[in-house]
Amino acid sequence: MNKQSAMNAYIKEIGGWVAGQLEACTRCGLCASACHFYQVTDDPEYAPVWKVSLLGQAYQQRFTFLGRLRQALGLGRPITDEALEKWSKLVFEGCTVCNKCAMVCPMGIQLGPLIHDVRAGLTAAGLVPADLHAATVKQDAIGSPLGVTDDAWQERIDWIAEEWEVDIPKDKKGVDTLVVFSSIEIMKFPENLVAVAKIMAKASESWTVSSKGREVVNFAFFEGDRELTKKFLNRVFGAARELGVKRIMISECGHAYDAFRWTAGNIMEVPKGIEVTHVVRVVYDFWKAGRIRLKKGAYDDGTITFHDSCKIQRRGGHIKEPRELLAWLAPRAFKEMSPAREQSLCCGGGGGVISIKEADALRLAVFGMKVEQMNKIGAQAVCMVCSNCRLQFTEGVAHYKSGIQVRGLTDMVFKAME
Amino acid sequence: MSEKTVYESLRESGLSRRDFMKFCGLLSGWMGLEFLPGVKALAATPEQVAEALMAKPRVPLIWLELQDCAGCTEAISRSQSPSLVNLVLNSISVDYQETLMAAAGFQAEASMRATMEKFKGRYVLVVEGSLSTAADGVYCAIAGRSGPDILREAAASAAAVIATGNCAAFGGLPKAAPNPTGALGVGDFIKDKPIVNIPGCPAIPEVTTGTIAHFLVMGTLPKTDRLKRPLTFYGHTIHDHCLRRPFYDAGKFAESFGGHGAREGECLYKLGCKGPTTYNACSSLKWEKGLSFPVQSGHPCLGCSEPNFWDGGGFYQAQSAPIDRPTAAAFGLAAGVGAALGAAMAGANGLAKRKAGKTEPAEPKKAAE
Amino acid sequence: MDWTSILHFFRGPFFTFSLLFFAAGMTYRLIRVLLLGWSRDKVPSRGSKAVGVAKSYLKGVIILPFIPWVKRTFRGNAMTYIGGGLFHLALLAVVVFSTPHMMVWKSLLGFGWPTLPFPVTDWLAAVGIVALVILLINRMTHPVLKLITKAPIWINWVIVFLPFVTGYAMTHHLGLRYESLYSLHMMAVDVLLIWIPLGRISHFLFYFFSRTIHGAQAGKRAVNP
Amino acid sequence: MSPRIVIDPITRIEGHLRIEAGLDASNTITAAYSSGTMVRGIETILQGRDPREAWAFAQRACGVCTTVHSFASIRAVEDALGIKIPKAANLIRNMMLAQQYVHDHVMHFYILHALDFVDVVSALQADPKKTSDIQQSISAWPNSSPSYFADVRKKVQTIVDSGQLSLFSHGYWGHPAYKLPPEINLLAVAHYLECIDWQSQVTKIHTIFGGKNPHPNFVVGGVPLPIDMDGDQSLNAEKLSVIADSIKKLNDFVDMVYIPDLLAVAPYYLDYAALGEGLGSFLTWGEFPEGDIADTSKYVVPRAVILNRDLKNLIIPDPRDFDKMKEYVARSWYAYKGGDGVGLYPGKGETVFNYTGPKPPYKHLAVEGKYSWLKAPRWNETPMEVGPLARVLVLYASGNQATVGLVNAVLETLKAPASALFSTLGRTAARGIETKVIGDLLPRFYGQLVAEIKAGNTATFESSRWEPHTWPSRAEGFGFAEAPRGALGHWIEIKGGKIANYQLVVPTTWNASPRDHKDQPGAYEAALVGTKLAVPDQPLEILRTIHSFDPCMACAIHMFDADGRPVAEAGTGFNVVVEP
Repeated sequence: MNKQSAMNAYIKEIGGWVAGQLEACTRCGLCASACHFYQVTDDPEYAPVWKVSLLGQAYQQRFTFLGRLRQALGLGRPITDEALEKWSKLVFEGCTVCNKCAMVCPMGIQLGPLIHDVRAGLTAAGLVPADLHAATVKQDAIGSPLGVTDDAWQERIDWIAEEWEVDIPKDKKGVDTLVVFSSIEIMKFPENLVAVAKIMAKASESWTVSSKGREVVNFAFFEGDRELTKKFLNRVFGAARELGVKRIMISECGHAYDAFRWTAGNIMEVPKGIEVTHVVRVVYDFWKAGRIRLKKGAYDDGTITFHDSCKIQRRGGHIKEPRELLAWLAPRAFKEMSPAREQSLCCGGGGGVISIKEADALRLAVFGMKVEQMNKIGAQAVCMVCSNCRLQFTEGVAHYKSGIQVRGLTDMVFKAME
Repeated sequence: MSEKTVYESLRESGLSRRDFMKFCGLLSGWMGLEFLPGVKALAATPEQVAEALMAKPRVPLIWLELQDCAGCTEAISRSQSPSLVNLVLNSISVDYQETLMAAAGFQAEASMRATMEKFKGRYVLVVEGSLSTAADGVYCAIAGRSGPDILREAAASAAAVIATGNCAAFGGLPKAAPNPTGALGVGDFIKDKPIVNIPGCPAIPEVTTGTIAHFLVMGTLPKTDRLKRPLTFYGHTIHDHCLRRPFYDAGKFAESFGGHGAREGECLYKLGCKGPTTYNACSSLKWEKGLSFPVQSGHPCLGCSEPNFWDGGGFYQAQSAPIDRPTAAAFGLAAGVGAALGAAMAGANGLAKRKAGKTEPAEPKKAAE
Repeated sequence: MDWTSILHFFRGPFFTFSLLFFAAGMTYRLIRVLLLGWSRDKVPSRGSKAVGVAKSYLKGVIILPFIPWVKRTFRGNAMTYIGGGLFHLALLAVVVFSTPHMMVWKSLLGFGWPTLPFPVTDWLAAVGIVALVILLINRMTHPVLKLITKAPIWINWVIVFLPFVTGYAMTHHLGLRYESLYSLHMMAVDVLLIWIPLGRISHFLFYFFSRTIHGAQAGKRAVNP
Repeated sequence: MSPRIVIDPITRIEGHLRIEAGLDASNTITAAYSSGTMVRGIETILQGRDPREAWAFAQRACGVCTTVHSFASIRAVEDALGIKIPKAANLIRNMMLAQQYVHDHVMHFYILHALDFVDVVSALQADPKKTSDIQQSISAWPNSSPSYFADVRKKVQTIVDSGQLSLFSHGYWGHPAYKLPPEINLLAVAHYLECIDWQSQVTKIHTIFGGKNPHPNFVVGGVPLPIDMDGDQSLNAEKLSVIADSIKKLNDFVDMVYIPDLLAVAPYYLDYAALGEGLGSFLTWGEFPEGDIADTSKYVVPRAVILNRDLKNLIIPDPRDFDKMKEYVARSWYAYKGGDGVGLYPGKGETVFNYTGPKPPYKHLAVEGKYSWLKAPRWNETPMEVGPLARVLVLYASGNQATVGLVNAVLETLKAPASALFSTLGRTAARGIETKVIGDLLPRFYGQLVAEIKAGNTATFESSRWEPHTWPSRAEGFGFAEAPRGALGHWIEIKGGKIANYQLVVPTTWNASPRDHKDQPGAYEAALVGTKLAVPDQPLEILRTIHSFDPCMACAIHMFDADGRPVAEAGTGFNVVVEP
């Protein structure tokens, strides 16, 4: 029944927003050249237009008169189980939903979100890559895709606080800001926590982490499973409501920011009066407001560049904040890659791709383009505001045996604090 | 009174042999119209003309006026070369022509009948005006007989039929929508005779006389195009020889009558000229000894030598404009129908969406697990 | 049937039918899409959607072919960019700013506008034809385009190509007689009008959907579309 | 019942006309009935079309008048839309119409009318020398030598000898009613032939301004040809000189051939000075506006009605007078919603077909009931004669100097009383007088045009109301023209940029009108009564009177209702003496 479930999901998903854009496509194929997967493989099947065509096919067959007529006469091309399986590989392993394609589309079609919808149908049909789905299940059951149990989390927070001698308030009511980290940061980039704690302390911001809403990542969001996405989001929103915070600060995580900031409001009831913001914005505001002071030119040796994460910059909007920070911290060393900003090239690990073992080879191949970009400007260091990217960069740089240093911007800010 | 050949008649009327040859030269010249640019010459030397005329009696001509306005009669009376007088006195015998003949009433009919009997299979039938076929042909009755009746009889023993003017050729004005009298062109009705069409409103006089001359000399009708128009005169469009053509090619168009472009003699395309699709000799032969033709006089070509030109899309609508335009109401209706169908389809799609929403929970949620 | 009658048919009743079919078909598609349901965007914006939309159109129309970061995309798709760009330029010049076509609009709308000199539109028409051929070759050779091009898209090409080439031949009296070429041109135009609501040439309408959505999405995030 | 003769077709007219006439024992006509037999439905065809194009359709009502319907049509549209044409355009139009008068009248006299009076065969008996003397005595026309007339005679002889009489075949040659001596017959035949050549070369004003003739082109709002003395395609000095030459050629023939011939022939037919009067009531819409067309006082030919020969009291008719300008169908094959007793204003005309005639084949029409396709137009319930006689009488009555002089001179030459004007001969003479009067207008209009050009008034087209979007959503207009054959009126109604209703009341509808609801006969019918036929099956006398009106049947029978289906009218009833 894969087909039926997928089809039902598509029928439910397709509204004017989807249809209007599907109708606009002229089959010019330009989106292919924007896609890093197509660029490294030269496989036309990675063309975003092709990835979306499953949704297009569903639309044509079920929502148009001629399509329905053809179906009724038995002339339609049926969507087969094989096709679904093939598309599962295409859109989960071969797409990071980075939406770069939308930037080159002459019609401006939002291919990323449409591919997200394609994923949703495949998820409904149970065709999510096993690794990705395992993480989702883990997050559902334990609260963390990395399997960090509540106890482990408590231990880890305590350990970090102790080790780096920082104060990380837990479940503290009445504070202004609820900070939500990802398991990756907690387990792999603890310095992010330290940096946040130090900056908060310096800025005299009252804040807390929550044991109920401790995980910012949302693997159901990768899958396009709307109900589960809401469930995961609700854990954090619930915690925020309970703690009475004024805002939720998403740490260095991309898709989570997309989910909390730009998606939640349209798929569920979100608590009113609680702002959702990203750590880069908060840090920037502190700096601008003089709540923290940064040493000018702290990183002004060698060449440092900034990687725009698709979900935080192109899809999140925080393009100028990191640049202004870097222009202060490394006025001479900071150099832009090309393309950058809204047009930046995805790291290749987003959209849950990084969690899929089978996609490793492709993912690292894609990262080759990023290495090339960095090499072109002679970057010795690269920073970013997304841990997912950072993980990909770390692995990628190692894979390509490049000496480029990979850093989180928050961490850099913290270290440049006067 | 015996039948005399044209030559004999002319000699008796005091014409010298030399004058006669001169006349033949003129005849062949006017048929070929060699002196006019752009009109293909017919193959006929003065000698051939002379030979033909010396051997034959004056060709009798019956000129029927059906649903006409006498405009083509008027036109042929203005033929410059040869003049009608020349033609009538020297080459043909017009035995029935309502507007010009002396006889009236039954004597007129008798004249026609006499010719039809005496020159069975040898006379030329010229038809002016369209043929009304509706209501048994009573919309055009002459001497108590219907147009189709008269035409059928007159054509039966004619050597050839010349349909002069757009009405006779293609139905003309009476056939314009809604064609209230069921008008037809002669060729739509007479199928078993050699017919040549000389469309125009009216036909250019020299084109009619030239075609008659061709028949006189060659004994056959001239070579024609698909619409049975002599190639000599209808081989090119008005546009092909138009003196305003360079302006067309340069894209310079008069925007208004009397305006700057009109004064400059620019192309009248925008004012509705039908020259590009109108095959006739106006722009090469012109009217009244080459004095002018409509486009030269500042008025767009109406396209009067083409079938259905009255319904050809508006005389002041550029040729590119459509002939029929849907009314705003028709557009509204079409959009309304589209909207209704769209709404119906949207309704069906809405139902499908609701159904998909309902059935979905029943599906295994995570088949892969 | 002579060409004149054929021309009358394709300039007259059949053109009317085509136009009405076009109107009905496009309204049908518009209404069907509009009524599929649109949920309100409840997420608070960071920037202005209106500004985003404005920039989106500006970029879509003017800037796209010239901005440096498109270089990479351009390099891989030169034929699409050049062919597509020139084709649309030619299309605009020929359909809107050539005298004969302006007169068509005038007869339908009741008002006209200044047009380009004939040599300009004429050359642009030729450019349009060449552009279409480039696009065809591109579609036949580019792996992605080969993959995503199904029968209706090939038909699109033919149906768009025919009015161009018949129109050009007609203007220059190439081959057949003028009214024959004119008939063929009108036939092609009528078929085009009927085909538009059935195929993807309708993107000229849905362009406004996707371009607006694109601009609004970027605008609310305060990024450049 | 008295015997009745039928003539069908009446030839040498425009269109198809049938005349039935009842005779008494002395072969004198006691009652006459006219019927037209061809319809095309131009009014129906005009429905829903662009009013700017109406002139082209209306123009084709007649190829002989050729311009007059265009005039009436463009004037009707200009009237409806409130368009004032430039002065130069008005002068050019006046010149075109004046040329049409001269051309048409001369052509009518020689080609259509002369053979009623001239016995072609008799010309063979003529002495060319005597003919030459006559010619030289009446005018300075150069073709006057004895050898010239001998040549003409030879040509006619050749034709007759050939046995192929061509246009002269089956004429009433030798009929006792032909009264001209052979010499004058020969003179007339020579001029008949000359006229055909002459008329083919004097339509240059039409050809220059309208591109061709017949059916030159017109344009609502002015004239198509621009004036630009520096232009090569516009009206320039070269074209003006062609026009000047053409005017001279037109008037020379009138002065040296037409008028002298008229005066030479008339004395032989003075019996027709007392025959064929007809109605004695006349109508003109007026013509040749020399100022604003709305100002009827600036017309050369005034707009007037004459009732019962009363030249002292000219009445100015209003074509928009609902109560006075009416058409009746009591004896016509139409039905009005309000019944046969009512008349309808043409602007609100109805054309519902109602054929009540006998089933074919029939020998004669049921003249006691409805018997014609023509409606009966009436001014204030009175039938009217229109045409040259009406105009000359109106000009005469209103004191037009040239006309008064010419009328008096002609009457004096013929030694006829003023009452002779109300006759067949009077009608024919009036045509000649009018030709001279209007021909002399041509140099005047030409001079005015040149003066306007000198003054820099070269505009020929008023463009402000050309585009349909500048028009009111609804408009009504009246357009007129004094056609050579008489008063012509077009009534138009424009709705939403299209013709909603179009009605024509043409000269021949007035003159050939059937009886009306009050049993008043039309002009033809009235004029024929009392005419004695010398040879009943060669009714030359009928032709003379009918031709004196210059019938134009295709114009007259234009009405048609698509819903009606007439019963076929067929049969063999031409020129048959019908027993009671």
